[in-house]
Amino acid sequence: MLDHAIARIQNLRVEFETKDGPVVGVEDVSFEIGPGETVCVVGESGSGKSVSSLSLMRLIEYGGGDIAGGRLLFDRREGGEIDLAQADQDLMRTIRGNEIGMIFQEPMTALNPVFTVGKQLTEGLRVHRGMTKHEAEARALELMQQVRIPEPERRLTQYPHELSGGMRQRVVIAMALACKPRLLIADEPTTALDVTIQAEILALIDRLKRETGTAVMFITHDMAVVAQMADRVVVMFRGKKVEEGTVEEIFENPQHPYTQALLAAVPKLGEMTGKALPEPMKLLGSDAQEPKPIPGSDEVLLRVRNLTTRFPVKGGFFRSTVANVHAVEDLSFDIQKGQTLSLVGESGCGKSTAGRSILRLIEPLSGSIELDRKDIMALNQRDLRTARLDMQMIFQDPFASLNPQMNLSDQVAEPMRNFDTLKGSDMDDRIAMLFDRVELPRSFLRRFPHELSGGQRQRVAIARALALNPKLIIADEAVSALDVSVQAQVVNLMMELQAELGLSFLFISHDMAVVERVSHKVGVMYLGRIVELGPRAAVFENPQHPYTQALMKAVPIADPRRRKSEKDLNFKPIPSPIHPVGYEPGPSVFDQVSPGHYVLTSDSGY
Amino acid sequence: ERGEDGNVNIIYWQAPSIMNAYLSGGTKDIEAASIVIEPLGRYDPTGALVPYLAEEIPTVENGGVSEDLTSITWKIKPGLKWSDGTDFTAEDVKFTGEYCMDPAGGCAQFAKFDGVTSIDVIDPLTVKVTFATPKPNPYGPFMGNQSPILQKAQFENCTGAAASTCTDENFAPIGTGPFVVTDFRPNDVISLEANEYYRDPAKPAFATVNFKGGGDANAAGRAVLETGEFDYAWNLQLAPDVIAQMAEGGKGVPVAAFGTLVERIEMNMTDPSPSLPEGERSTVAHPHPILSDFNVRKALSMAIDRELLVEVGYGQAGRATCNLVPAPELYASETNTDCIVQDIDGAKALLDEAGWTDTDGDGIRDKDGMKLSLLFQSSTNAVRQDFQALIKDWWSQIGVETELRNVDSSVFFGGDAGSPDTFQKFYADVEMYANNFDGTDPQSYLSQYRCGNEPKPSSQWQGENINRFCNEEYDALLDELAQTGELDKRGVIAKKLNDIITKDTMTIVPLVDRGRVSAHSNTLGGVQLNTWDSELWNIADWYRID
Amino acid sequence: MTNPAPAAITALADKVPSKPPRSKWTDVWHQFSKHKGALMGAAFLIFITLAVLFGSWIWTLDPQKLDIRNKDLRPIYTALWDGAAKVAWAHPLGTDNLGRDGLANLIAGGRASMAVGWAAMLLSLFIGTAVGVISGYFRRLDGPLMRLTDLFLSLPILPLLLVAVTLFRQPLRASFGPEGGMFVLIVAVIGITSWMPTARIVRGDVLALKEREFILAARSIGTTPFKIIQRHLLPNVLSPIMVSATLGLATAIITESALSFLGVGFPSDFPTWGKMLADAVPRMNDFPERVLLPGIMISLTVLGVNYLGDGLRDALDPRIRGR
Amino acid sequence: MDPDVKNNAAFAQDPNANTPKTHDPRRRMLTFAIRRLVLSVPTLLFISFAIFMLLQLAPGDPMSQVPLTVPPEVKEQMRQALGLGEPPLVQYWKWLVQIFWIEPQVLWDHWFGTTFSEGQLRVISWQTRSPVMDIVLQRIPQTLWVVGLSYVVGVLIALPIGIYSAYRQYSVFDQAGTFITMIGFSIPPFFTGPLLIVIFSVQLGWFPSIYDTTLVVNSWDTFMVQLQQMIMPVMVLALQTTAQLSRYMRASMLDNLNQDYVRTARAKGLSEAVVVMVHVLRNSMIPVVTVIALGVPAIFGGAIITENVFKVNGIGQLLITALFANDLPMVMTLTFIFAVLIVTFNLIADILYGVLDPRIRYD
Ligand SMILES: Nc1ncnc2c1ncn2[C@@H]1O[C@H](COP(=O)(O)OP(=O)(O)OP(=O)(O)O)[C@@H](O)[C@H]1O
Ligand SMILES: Nc1ncnc2c1ncn2[C@@H]1O[C@H](COP(=O)(O)OP(=O)(O)OP(=O)(O)O)[C@@H](O)[C@H]1O
Ligand SMILES: [Mg+2]
Ligand SMILES: [Mg+2]
Repeated sequence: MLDHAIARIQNLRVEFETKDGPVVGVEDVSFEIGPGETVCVVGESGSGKSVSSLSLMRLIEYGGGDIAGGRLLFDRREGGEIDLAQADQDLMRTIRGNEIGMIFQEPMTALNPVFTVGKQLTEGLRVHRGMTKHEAEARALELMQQVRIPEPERRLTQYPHELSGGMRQRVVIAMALACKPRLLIADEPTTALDVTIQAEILALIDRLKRETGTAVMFITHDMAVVAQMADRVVVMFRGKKVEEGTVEEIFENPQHPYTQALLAAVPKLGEMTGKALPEPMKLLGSDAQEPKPIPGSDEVLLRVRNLTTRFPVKGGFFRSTVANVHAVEDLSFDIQKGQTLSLVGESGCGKSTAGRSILRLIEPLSGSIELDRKDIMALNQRDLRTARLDMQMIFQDPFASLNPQMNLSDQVAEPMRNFDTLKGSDMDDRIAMLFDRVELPRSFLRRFPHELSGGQRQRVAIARALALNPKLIIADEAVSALDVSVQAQVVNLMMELQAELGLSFLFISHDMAVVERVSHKVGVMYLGRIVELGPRAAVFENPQHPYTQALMKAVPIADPRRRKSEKDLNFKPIPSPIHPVGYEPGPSVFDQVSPGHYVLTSDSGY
Repeated sequence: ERGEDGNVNIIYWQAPSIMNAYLSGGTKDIEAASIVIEPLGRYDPTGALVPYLAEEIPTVENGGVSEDLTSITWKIKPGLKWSDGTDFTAEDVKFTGEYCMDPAGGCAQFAKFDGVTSIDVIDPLTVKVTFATPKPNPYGPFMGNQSPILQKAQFENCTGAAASTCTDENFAPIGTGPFVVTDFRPNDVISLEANEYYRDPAKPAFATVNFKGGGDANAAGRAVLETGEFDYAWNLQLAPDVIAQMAEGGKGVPVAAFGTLVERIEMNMTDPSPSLPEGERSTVAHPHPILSDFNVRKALSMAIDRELLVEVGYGQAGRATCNLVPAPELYASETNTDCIVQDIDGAKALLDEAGWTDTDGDGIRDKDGMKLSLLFQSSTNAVRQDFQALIKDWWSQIGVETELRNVDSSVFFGGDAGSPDTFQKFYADVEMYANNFDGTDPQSYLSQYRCGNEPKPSSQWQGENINRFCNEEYDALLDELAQTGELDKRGVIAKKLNDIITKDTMTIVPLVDRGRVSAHSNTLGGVQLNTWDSELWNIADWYRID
Repeated sequence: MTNPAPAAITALADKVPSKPPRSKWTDVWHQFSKHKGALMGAAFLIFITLAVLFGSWIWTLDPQKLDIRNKDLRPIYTALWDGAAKVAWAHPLGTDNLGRDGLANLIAGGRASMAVGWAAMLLSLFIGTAVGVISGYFRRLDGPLMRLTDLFLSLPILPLLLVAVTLFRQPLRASFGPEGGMFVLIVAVIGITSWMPTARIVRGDVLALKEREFILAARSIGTTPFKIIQRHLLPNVLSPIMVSATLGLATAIITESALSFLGVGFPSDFPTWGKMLADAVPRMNDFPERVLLPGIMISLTVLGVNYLGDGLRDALDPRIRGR
Repeated sequence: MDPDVKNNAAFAQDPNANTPKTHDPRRRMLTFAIRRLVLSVPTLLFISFAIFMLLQLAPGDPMSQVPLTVPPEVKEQMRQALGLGEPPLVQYWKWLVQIFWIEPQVLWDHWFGTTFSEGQLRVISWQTRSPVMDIVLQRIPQTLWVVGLSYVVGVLIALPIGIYSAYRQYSVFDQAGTFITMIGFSIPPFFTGPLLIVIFSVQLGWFPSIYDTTLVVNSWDTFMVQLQQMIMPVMVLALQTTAQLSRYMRASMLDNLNQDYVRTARAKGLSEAVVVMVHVLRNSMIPVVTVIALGVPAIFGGAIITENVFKVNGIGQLLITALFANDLPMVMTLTFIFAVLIVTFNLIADILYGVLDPRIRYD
């Protein structure tokens, strides 16, 4: 296809030696990456994206994999094409980090926690470029500036944990770019990050590509990101390549049914424009009826007023409280029966804390919480336990919120056991019913969490939350960790349940597209406060607060023709929510711009 | 020639912790000290008295002991010097007596000075000790390794309560012996060098002594017999086969000698049952339900094969005995030998006669619903445990059930009134240990079994009549012994006493007359093992054989 | 899923684990049986346990029986290379210096050692886990309990044993008999002086687990603290507990033997492997089997437990099991 | 030895990048250390009291070694002279004063030639009638030489074994290492000790079976002698250390070898040696170093059985003889010193943890 492809993968086949015999990771995968081109590899989790990229680096051997067939042709800098699949590890060492750079999935763990950023950055330079310590440091500084880290000099002497996730990911990028590689492999570089930081990182990679002419292999499962970045797209499914084409072709005219299904499952920001009520997504192949809007009722179920939660920061010799983390400040909102209120905002703005404070899993400092006119704040521990019959929570991480040692039926049965609501065969029946409800086969009852995919786990968590017939479910980033396709299913499930059972949701998320899909009302949080609260349509179509506006701009749109340019982004780093003891922030003052649409007018810190 | 043989290495598996015989009763300390400080007279390997710092041993015959037996006058050899070069005088002897008799000092040899009313310096070389009552055996003070002479000049400020603060003095006393301490590490090593003022200019042959302590008897034996690292190892309390095996190493030889130490079984004449209220267990208020019967005691003794015990436990270092006082000859009862031969059938017959029969057929005799079952305790020690096992076996053959218990020796001999496990409390039916007497006179040893001298709550369980033995005839004989000065007569009385408590009443069942086994290397000459005094009593005469 | 879905949706359907689900214990066994070392360890342990439990029915000689004429016999196999060795088929493993049968003693000693080892290990595991979980879970108790741990770390075991003997031997003897009483004492003393490392490890793990979301989830569905500990924390700290158990058994057997070596252990007529080993050391030259046999038994037991522990740890962790 | 690998997990909470540094980490560490030090005083007082009461309850009597020929009245007098007649609380108070007030003065006097402690009663051993501290000081050299060195040797052997077994998990080396270390762990020193003596002292005659504590190393020859007499006890003890530490090292390495940062390091093109020996090792050492630190008190506690077998006469032997002689002040002081060391090294381990791991926050 291309004249001088930098890397050509031909009929790659990778096998893993496991206890149950060899397992095929990828099979017969071929594609090319040309100079200055961004090739996006998409596909759901486990489809072999990482395996392909690690094979190209020949790092797959360290993970127990084996390149069983195919060629990995790489055009070296000094001319000449070699087959990386045949190269020995010594040769690979001179290529890795030098001619091929790689950015890994997890910024939190990709850096060695005990070495300074500077040391980790200069290491590769000194190996490949033979630089002295001094030269390498100078170059490192240059790189840090290139990736636009604030205060680059200081960062070099800091340890990874002292940087935020976004900064760490930038360091990883700087490391990958250190030796000016000809090929940059970015394996889901933004999956773990916030929208805002994601937007910045994407812009950064894009800019670097343009400036240095590096070829980029970009791995992701987020179609919106693909739309932002890709020149060409390779779609993978269960270890095979199923489709390849330019980004426009793929988005506008997908051929393979999987690609079609995938695209259908992607919530696109703006899809709901003009609709007042949320409605389930129309998934490809579900011959189900037309999605129906969910009206809910007007009766208030949960009333939160002036909720404030702070975490003390202990210090000094007597371990007294020296400061407070103002995680939630003066939060007030209502949730109606059968409706969904979404809280959105950047990481660390206090969304989870707000959700947990309502259940009193964290003790709030002040404020009032009324559930069905029952004053939650006034309850003692025993009554609180019974009060929780009516409100349940679904947690962010489907992997962490299930006990790995307990089988699924026990996990779902636990709330019923705790409250003795049902016993014996009644309980078994109910568990089976719940499994049916969340569309899990009954044969899963005896399985353990690790035997399930993320989406299935999250459904177990939902079944557990439903077990007690609650009125309110607090879904704390319940779908954030899931693959798009699975995410769509889970979101639809939640909305179906809402329509049928009249559940209310407090939906916490930072994914604006999903929020747009599910909410009746939206609250935008910043630094512990709600800066804008109102009906979903009002907030999304007519954002008033500058922070809301910035947030909206950062959301990538799953449409290659509506790419954002770097100029649209203007983010300030979030100021610290830590204030010394005695600091009393002022109350939140709102301005009603339209019925039910409030905008914070007092200082929010933004 | 003094010092020509270089260094001699001695190992004591119990490490000395102090060099002052008056502040520690432990044998290891006393023996270590005996290299440096000396008494006026010592016992030789036969138990005879030999003068050391004295010109001669005072006796009634030579006028040194007064006719009424209330005083003894010692004449000191002229020209003796302390290791610091000063003269040795009678003042030092007097001081030593006063040092030990100071009640605040906690002197371990206080008993040696029992009954002393005054110690007078007659002239610089003569000292007279006066007793309150006639002393048929006046050789308590200043005689033997337990009662050496301290230098007045050095210890003047260390009397009474100050005794224990004088660390330097206690670790490196100035003495008249063949060696002086150069470095004392408590519980570890003592380094000594020849005393340049030693009275015999040709002695000692060794210039230095390296006195190592610690470890166990096994290792000490090995170091002398197998590896040859050391020249002399003290008191190898090991099974005979182990010693024999070590001796095959060929680097040294084990030597043995006998004294008065007798391994015995003590019968509890009172009831130790835990069902009795505390304070009444093992007291004379309740006689023992089983052992009060002479026939039972006798049967128990008859069932024991003493020769086999010797073979298993002591080999050449033991002799089967039926006597509580096995030596010296004068006091040892030679007719009491019946027990040596094991007689299981006789024992069974005796028990039948006493009414103990096996009515329920479980192999254990019983009488009036009570089983013939005994608790047999002893201290923790490999040989004793072997003995216990053997005896249990024999007793089971005559239908006696035995439960064994061994108690850590620091507890067993500790005398702590709060502990139920001391040998004095005797919360068991029978117990086994060894005891002996100092010097050659058994009077005080035999007096231990006087009625009323038993450990009891009112005396904080102190007292030496372990068996709670009470016999008028015995007490009367004891009184007679205390009045008798003539040696022959004393011998007759002592033998009678010995027989009463052993074969006549079987209160004490002697098992083995235990000798001492030590070992010296093939290159060490002059060793004469002495059980009446310190093993190192003649270290001045030791020399190297090339 | 109930109704058949069209092609495109199957593409999106969740992957179903290839193997049919099995009951937990079949699964555990399956994983366990793949661990060769563990299987061997388990087999050996079962063998040893059966041997010491039922061996005395097969080899009926009384271990305390003195056969003084046949003392110091060598094991039968020494005849292979040393024709002059004193051997007898009546005593296949020889006899000791009092003529007690070696095999019978090995069996009886094994019973005591295994019993002490297991009992002390379980006791220390129980205390350690309890202290660890409580101090990890209840913040307020953390400080005091950790100081208590320091205290127990500094307690010298010998005086403790002597004190325990003084204070409790009589009542224990009354209720458990002389040997049983001493057994309880020794087990108790070893147990309460060896739980501290377990407590610390468990505490550390609990502290980390406590922050995990499933604990929060359990709280949000109304699980009481006690149930949280029981259902959620304990199963998840099993792995470090298994390690402690493995080491604990070895330490207990060895501590018992060290106590015997120092002369404060069981009554003299109550053999244990450790004591047999300690007693035989002086005659190591002439009768190496007397040290080697119990020594090998101790080592093999410890090794067996170690491998068994490794295998169990893998098998009990559903995450590893799944792979 | 304390397998306290995860003890400090509490400190290693999720890094929180949003939290700006309110204090300088060094100062925080200092506050932390001082706080813990101050808190450890009541702990130690409590521990000492507990130990004292335990020893009081313990049966046995300092007179147990006095021969039976000495009559009970005399023993009673000797007991009185030792101060045993006083009520336990008074004895405890005296001991406290001596150890916390007088002994430090003695030390001060020793260093600066002052005379504060003149005439004050120090902690006196009942066995030797000499100050306990003097004897302890006398014992420290051989304990350090033998037990300390064995620890060092054990660590030096254990680390490479652990590293390599983890790197080549399930290889022959790994399997053999596991096997041998477990055997080493399960064989008591009272067996290995005499075994070595029989082989190397009795049969081969290479090394002395009895340790000479008076040897002064001042020349090559004496050094060789010292080496010879040290080799066996050091090996016996090192075997135990090696067995345990190599297990920890292996586990810790295995934890880290699968971490993402290792892949990152490889992706940079670093050589395997650098990846394993720099990146992985440094992280793996964090828990292991604290385990090593927590094992240090055991060095000072001596190794009772091994010291006894080889007659090293260090602290361990001192403790055991004192115990059997019921030398209460000695036992009390030694156990207390031991407790102090345990508490101190707990603290040191925590601090080390923070020094090695930049993520640790002290609060
Ligand atoms: N070390 C391994 N051992 C065995 N199988 C493996 C290993 N690594 C990956 N696989 C398998 O290879 C397949 C592809 O995995 P890969 O990591 O490439 O997925 P991915 O597309 O990157 O998914 P994700 O989006 O979750 O990162 C999966 O089925 C996975 O189970
Ligand atoms: N237990 C705690 N102790 C101290 N501070 C805390 C605690 N939990 C949260 N915080 C702080 O409170 C603030 C709000 O945290 P919260 O978890 O509610 O944010 P969030 O909006 O849910 O972020 P994310 O999207 O990353 O989940 C953050 O600054 C966080 O560091
Ligand atoms: Mg991946
Ligand atoms: Mg959150």
